[in-house]
Amino acid sequence: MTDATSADLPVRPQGALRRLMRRKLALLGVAVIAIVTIGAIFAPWIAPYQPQEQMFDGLTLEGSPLGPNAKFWLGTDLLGRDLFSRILYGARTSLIIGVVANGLALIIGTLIGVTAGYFRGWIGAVLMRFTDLMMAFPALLLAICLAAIFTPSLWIVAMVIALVNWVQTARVVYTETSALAEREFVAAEKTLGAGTARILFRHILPHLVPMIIVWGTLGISTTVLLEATLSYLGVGVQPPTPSWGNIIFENQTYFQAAPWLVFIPGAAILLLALAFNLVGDALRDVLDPTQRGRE
Amino acid sequence: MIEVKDMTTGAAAAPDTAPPVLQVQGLTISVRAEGRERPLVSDLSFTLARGETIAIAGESGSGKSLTSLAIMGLLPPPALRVSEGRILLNDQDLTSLSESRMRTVRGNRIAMIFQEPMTSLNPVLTIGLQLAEAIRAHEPISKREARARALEALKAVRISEPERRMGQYPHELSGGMRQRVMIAMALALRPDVLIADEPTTALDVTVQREVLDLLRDLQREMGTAIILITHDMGVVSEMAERVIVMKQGRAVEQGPVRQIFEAPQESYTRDLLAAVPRMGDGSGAPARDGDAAPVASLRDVRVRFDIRGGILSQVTHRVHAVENVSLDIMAGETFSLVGESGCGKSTIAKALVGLVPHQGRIEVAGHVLGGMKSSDMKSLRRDVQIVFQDPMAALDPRMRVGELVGEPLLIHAIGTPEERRERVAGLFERVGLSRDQLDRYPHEFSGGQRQRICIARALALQPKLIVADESVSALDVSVQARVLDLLAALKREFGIAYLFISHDMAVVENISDRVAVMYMGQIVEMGTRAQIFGNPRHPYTKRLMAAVPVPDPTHRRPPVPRLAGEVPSPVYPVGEAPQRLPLRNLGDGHLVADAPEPM
Amino acid sequence: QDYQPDPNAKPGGNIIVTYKDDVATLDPAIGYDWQNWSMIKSVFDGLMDYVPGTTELRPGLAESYEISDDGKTFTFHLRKGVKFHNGREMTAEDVKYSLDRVTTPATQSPGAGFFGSIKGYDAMADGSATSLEGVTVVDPYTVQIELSRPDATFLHVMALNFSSVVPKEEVEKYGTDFGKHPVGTGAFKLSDWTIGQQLVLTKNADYWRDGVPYLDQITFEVGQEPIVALLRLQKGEVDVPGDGIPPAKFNEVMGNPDEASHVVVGGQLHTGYITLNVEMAPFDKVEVRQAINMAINKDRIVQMINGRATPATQPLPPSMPGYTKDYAGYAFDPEKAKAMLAEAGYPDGFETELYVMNTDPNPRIAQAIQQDLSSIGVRADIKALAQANVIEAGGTPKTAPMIWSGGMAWIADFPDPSNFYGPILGCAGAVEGGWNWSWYCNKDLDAMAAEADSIVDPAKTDERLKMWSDIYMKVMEDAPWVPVFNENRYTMKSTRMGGADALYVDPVSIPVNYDYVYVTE
Amino acid sequence: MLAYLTRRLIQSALILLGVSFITFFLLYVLPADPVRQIAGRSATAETVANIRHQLGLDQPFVVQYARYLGGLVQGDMGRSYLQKTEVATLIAARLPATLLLMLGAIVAELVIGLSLGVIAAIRRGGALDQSLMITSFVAVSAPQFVVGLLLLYVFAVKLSWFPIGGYGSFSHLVLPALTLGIMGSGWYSRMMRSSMIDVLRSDYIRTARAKGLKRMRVLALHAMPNAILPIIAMIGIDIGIFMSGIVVVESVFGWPGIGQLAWQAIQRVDIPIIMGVTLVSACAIVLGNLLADMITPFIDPRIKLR
Ligand SMILES: Nc1ncnc2c1ncn2[C@@H]1O[C@H](COP(=O)(O)OP(=O)(O)OP(=O)(O)O)[C@@H](O)[C@H]1O
Ligand SMILES: Nc1ncnc2c1ncn2[C@@H]1O[C@H](COP(=O)(O)OP(=O)(O)OP(=O)(O)O)[C@@H](O)[C@H]1O
Ligand SMILES: [Mg+2]
Ligand SMILES: [Mg+2]
Repeated sequence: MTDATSADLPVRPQGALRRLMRRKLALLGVAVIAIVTIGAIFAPWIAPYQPQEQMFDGLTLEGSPLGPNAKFWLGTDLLGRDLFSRILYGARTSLIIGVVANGLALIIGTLIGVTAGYFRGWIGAVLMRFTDLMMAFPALLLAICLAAIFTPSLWIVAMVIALVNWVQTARVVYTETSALAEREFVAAEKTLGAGTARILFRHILPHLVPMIIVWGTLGISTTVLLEATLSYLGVGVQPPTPSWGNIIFENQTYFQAAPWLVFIPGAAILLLALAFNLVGDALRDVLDPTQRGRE
Repeated sequence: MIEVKDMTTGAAAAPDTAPPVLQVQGLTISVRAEGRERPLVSDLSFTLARGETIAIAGESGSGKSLTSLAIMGLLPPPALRVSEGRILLNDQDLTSLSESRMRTVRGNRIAMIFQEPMTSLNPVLTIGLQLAEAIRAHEPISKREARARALEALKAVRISEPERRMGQYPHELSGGMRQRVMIAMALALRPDVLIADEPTTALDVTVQREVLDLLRDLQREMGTAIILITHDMGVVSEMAERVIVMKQGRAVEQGPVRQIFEAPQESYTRDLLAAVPRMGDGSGAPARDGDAAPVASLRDVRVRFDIRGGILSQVTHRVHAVENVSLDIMAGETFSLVGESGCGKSTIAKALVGLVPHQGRIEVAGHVLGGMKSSDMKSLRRDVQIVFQDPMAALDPRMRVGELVGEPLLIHAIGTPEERRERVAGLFERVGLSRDQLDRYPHEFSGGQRQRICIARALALQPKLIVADESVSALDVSVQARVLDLLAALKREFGIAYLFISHDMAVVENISDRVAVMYMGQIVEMGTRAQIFGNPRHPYTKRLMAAVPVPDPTHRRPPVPRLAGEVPSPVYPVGEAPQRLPLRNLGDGHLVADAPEPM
Repeated sequence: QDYQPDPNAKPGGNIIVTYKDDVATLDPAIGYDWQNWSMIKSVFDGLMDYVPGTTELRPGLAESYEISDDGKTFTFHLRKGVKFHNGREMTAEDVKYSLDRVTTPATQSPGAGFFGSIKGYDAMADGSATSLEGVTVVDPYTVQIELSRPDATFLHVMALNFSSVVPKEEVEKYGTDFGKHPVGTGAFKLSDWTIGQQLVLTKNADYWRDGVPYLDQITFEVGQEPIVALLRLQKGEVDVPGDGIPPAKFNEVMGNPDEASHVVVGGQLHTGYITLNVEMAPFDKVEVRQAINMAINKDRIVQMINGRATPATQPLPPSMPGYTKDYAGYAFDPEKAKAMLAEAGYPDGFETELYVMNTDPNPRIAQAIQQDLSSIGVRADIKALAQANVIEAGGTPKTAPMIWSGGMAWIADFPDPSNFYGPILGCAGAVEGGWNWSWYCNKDLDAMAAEADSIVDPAKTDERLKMWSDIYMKVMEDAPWVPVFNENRYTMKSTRMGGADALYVDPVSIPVNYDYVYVTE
Repeated sequence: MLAYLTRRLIQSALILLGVSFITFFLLYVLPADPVRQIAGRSATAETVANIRHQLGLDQPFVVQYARYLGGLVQGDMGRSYLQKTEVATLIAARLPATLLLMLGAIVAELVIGLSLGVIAAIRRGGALDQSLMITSFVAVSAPQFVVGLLLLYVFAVKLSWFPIGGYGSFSHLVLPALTLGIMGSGWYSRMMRSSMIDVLRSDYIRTARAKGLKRMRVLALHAMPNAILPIIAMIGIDIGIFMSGIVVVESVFGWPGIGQLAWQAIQRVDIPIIMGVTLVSACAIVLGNLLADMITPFIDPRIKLR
């Protein structure tokens, strides 16, 4: 889109930012995201142990993992590795999957959905049928085959997840857009001579923001878990590289014997998703003028 | 709390003897924004007696709609709230009523007709259902009875084909029809108090006439008290016993209608009255000479909408919204289109800007519509602008109005950002809005303010032709006068031509060069202002003229016979089409169709 | 020699057995999964059989047999009056038909290769014959099988499910669907099979062995998650969880004396091992392979799987005849391993890949191996894939440098040392698509193996076993494998299940020998 | 409508064709050989070649695919390599259970998700709204295996309200449907909340309230249909998302659906079964989407099917 709009007219971005900052919950969300990111980046300095180090005293003699204790703050896993260190390192993977891959999927899905919903006609039909095709195609099978063809790596997984996950967003955005396209203000914009791009980006997209925020934040959890499934099938990050999802998957049958192995990484995923949601919610309210005066 | 409605009061009692049904005392409505409270309505007090009609007139944006919402208990929380004062309905304070008890009041004892007809009906429910449920919400009757009552109500507002409308959805109705549905809904329950917020704004004069008569009938029959919010001083003088004139959230003057009209105390009231357009006989400023080139020419334009039915949803009927319309709009001319609601005025407007597919030939500013290159289309857009009938729907609710008005400049890459800003601010001032409102969002404006925003947006590009669909109908007369002056000035300065769609015959008479009268999708009479207003020939035109309310409380209208029988409809089964009405030239371009049937 | 039935056993009762995976087929020529293996054993019989709970052969449908002096001709005398479930008497023709059927390529039997020593097998395999030349019906109750070479394991082959006798008319009636409508001579017959839900076997009242089976009915419920099966067992809804005690619950069960008393522990003819691809550098150097053998901390791995196995020293499991008892294997010694690597030219180690099947606990074991390797400088990337993909990688030349065998490991088809050699360590398996994933091919050992298997004289059994022991010792010298552990079997049963413990850890009938167990209430 | 339907059905057939082609191709290039699984460990190279020939797997890809399609047109989905049974039989035996489970899950997630979403929208900003938000994120973040086992442990083992897995009656369905639906309910409640908030602000809701309608009626009749519009599309999507969930849920609850079948087939490259399950699930997804598209105009008369 062009330059103008923000510089052009008396918008008050700093006002929006200020309003955003005034929300305590949003600040909390920002804080959590910041902590996770810092934890991920500085994991080598923060983590008490190497994430793949299987410690002799990390298991009982019968081979059971240890619960949280003074030496291993969050306990150990089935191989006697320090869970806290693994969670810290796992944040790297999970951030890339939950934020980058999920964000990419969101962008692709939104673009395709908006295009199809706005133009309808044959472009819409072709795009939506392509979406249907992608949706009908079993994602896991695609993943297995990609695993066999490529050397599995984090970025491949991120791509696979983006490729698999845009579909749902596209469908939902499509429906919403086709309803928006019928609204009179869109007709009004057309008569002003607004180009298609302008109508799509300036007038339709902002209305999709609440929905995109919902999808984006909920998508964090689902993609992180999807990554675990893929790792399990051999497409994901390979052991012993930790990710929050695969920590859960490796240990889920043990959730009664060693609950910390499932619930701690689960809580981490939840917290991250919630944090993004808090920020997203605040952002939406700030972006949504019909909310003014409701703070 | 249920009180038996007092059914005994017969005809409208004299205001001073009847007991007050509604009392508003020191009402203050505040908005909370950025942590500060700002009053929008301050210290408003009035009393409404049983059977009385009180008119609230005044500046657009002066708080009339907010007052009515406050009475209904429907102020959008939490931003807006009643910060002070009481609203007493038969001694019961509505402001302190719980939501569930308020519910039994709403619709039943106080009903309201909202200002925006386009968005006030639920788009996914049929008209019939929306009507019937209102009745069933308060009366323990069967669904069938409720439907029957609903149908009756629809007939009462004289909507065409009421049975079919029951099964239709709001988007299938014209703006006027929707407003009639809203009125039917409010009247169906025969409430104690009816708040009508610009009830006839979207209606053509003939229907307006009937609706006003209807309101009066109801009032006479039921003793309903009416709060009529309107800027049409004609309507005020015909309907109201007392008037409240509001400005900037305060009542500036209050009193019996005659007193206000004859001896206004406040200067604002005087200005208001002075600005009222009055209908004459078509004389006045001379019509323009007719040698200019046409900016738009329509030849045999037809627009039809399919109606699907049957199991396979095949097309069974078509709405012949526009039939064989031919007309030319010359450069620098104001061409008005009048006619009753649903006759196809808006459809022509939309066809002209390429929003609905049409048959026939439309040429605008040298471009033939249909199959154009996108660059041509863009230059066409620069030349033609439309101001939609419903301003709320036409404004993107998520953009600031400053951006909205500046957008056409941006799209057509006109000026630097600073220049654009300046121009937008200038436009705002010209339509009577202030600079500091640039940063607000559409929902923060009153109906009339929004309409001005739309007008400002259309003016931004200084196009060759502006299609104005009921664009001044929601404006109070003083602003209306200013906007009309503005339109006229622009016409003089830049030679802009207007296609002016309105039902306000007085306005039409004041500004038009030429006028076309439409009926059921066809033009029945067309000519210069002098020809149409001075010498109306078609019976339908004559009836339109007679229905115009006169802003003079002393004026006594000659009794007009009520229409009987079916209201004609433009819907035909597939294969059939309405009879084409050929236009006869009476000389000097005064074209008239033969009346096909006695009117 | 034969088995003494439990004097306390009483007939009657229904039991419920659960499995996670569906039962693919009950066709004895095809079924090769461990959950249908024992079912087929109960529905069908072969000429030979094992004494319940042991690895000792005993006659089955053959009442007796004779072996010619050159060890190449076997004459089986069939029992008279043995009836198929459809009521017809089983004869020598059926035996021949069954052997022809299993070796015909059209049947696509995964067990056809076991019959390679029968004369005429090659002609069957390439499709030029429709009947095995070496199998002749002498009279309705006598069948003679001629081999093309002496085969000491042949009687074991005759005890395999693949050798089960099937009635021709039923096979022809159902065609490829015979596996869903099995008819045999066994102790149980199929009475109901709801695909994906359950499979019910009922007692064959006409069974030719007197007194057995005891149970009236066995219901196999499939699609049951092992953890859930255990919960149901604890609630008394299930009698035998076919998949055993899930790892996640193992310590909990064993730590509770009450529950542990329902667990029967036994050995298993199983070895878990790492294959080192001798065709791929640096595993083409024997020093490197030996160093790897010394680097793996087997005790730690055993600890990690809750001690459900014993560290292994050699390919053969301890309960297999021919196991070399006094062989200590490569001791865990990372220092020495490092030194050896340096000697072999890899002072800084090297990078490699470790393939593993993706079901728990295999990726975990792979990670333990990975860590052990990293301590001697070998950086192994783990590739955790679906079973089929690992098998494919193993059988493709120069693809998988290391494979952890777990989940696909060798469980002996029959209790004979030869069974651990041919396809997985011999030259025959070191081909594209083969199962010798270390691609180890030692012609001398192949010759020795052939020689050992031609010793058919029962009197020379010890000599033969010694030869096999030597073969595996030589293998260990070349170290194409790292034998890691031998898994033990932990079978759990409900309180009402009766019968000797041996029946619950029967080496050939997993998880339970259905013909001999009974319920006590 | 009929024309639309025919057109969409033709499109759907093309989609299925596309899915079948891609799947077949991927399985063709997949580095795993089904013949080796069939032939067993003791097979000679000869036997392997023989079986490969019998199954036609030595033919070029195009021929194999054409043969498969040819069979498919005649309703023949081939035979399982390992089970040697007709794929159609195997799928037919298991499909009803899966469909029932999905239906149950859709009902569960709609009921839970929509009602929670509406409540959150009404109580917007309040404590209830916040806790519902957390709840829905928990629902979305919870691994199904753990959820299933927890439900089973609490409601079946401890409380004995429901059977411990199995198939047959309504009480068997409750827990698995809930497990499968819980994740979706998280999504639905967030979506519903978001669109409900938009709708509740609209003029027509104000009108409805001005009529004095009961709160329930305003919500259920006026707000819900409008709010649900963007959500309908999700119902079609769900079927696709369920496909991976059923593998886990069916195994936890011993539910005899196609999830188990598919999982075993993938592990062992039983191509005819993988193809069959893929096509059947693709069919379900395509039909689900078609259905969602067809429902929309019934709820929103402004949308026309063209
Ligand atoms: N939600 C809101 N937030 C802030 N300001 C508002 C809001 N709604 C209305 N206003 C302001 O309150 C004032 C009164 O609005 P109201 O709608 O009552 O005007 P009105 O008298 O009905 O005008 P009109 O005749 O144009 O409809 C206007 O100045 C408008 O800008
Ligand atoms: N999209 C549509 N589908 C079907 N019928 C339509 C549609 N739009 C308009 N109509 C019908 O076409 C006719 C003309 O409508 P139009 O909106 O042009 O009326 P109008 O003259 O502008 O009336 P008003 O003064 O009430 O706005 C009406 O009968 C209306 O019901
Ligand atoms: Mg107003
Ligand atoms: Mg109109």
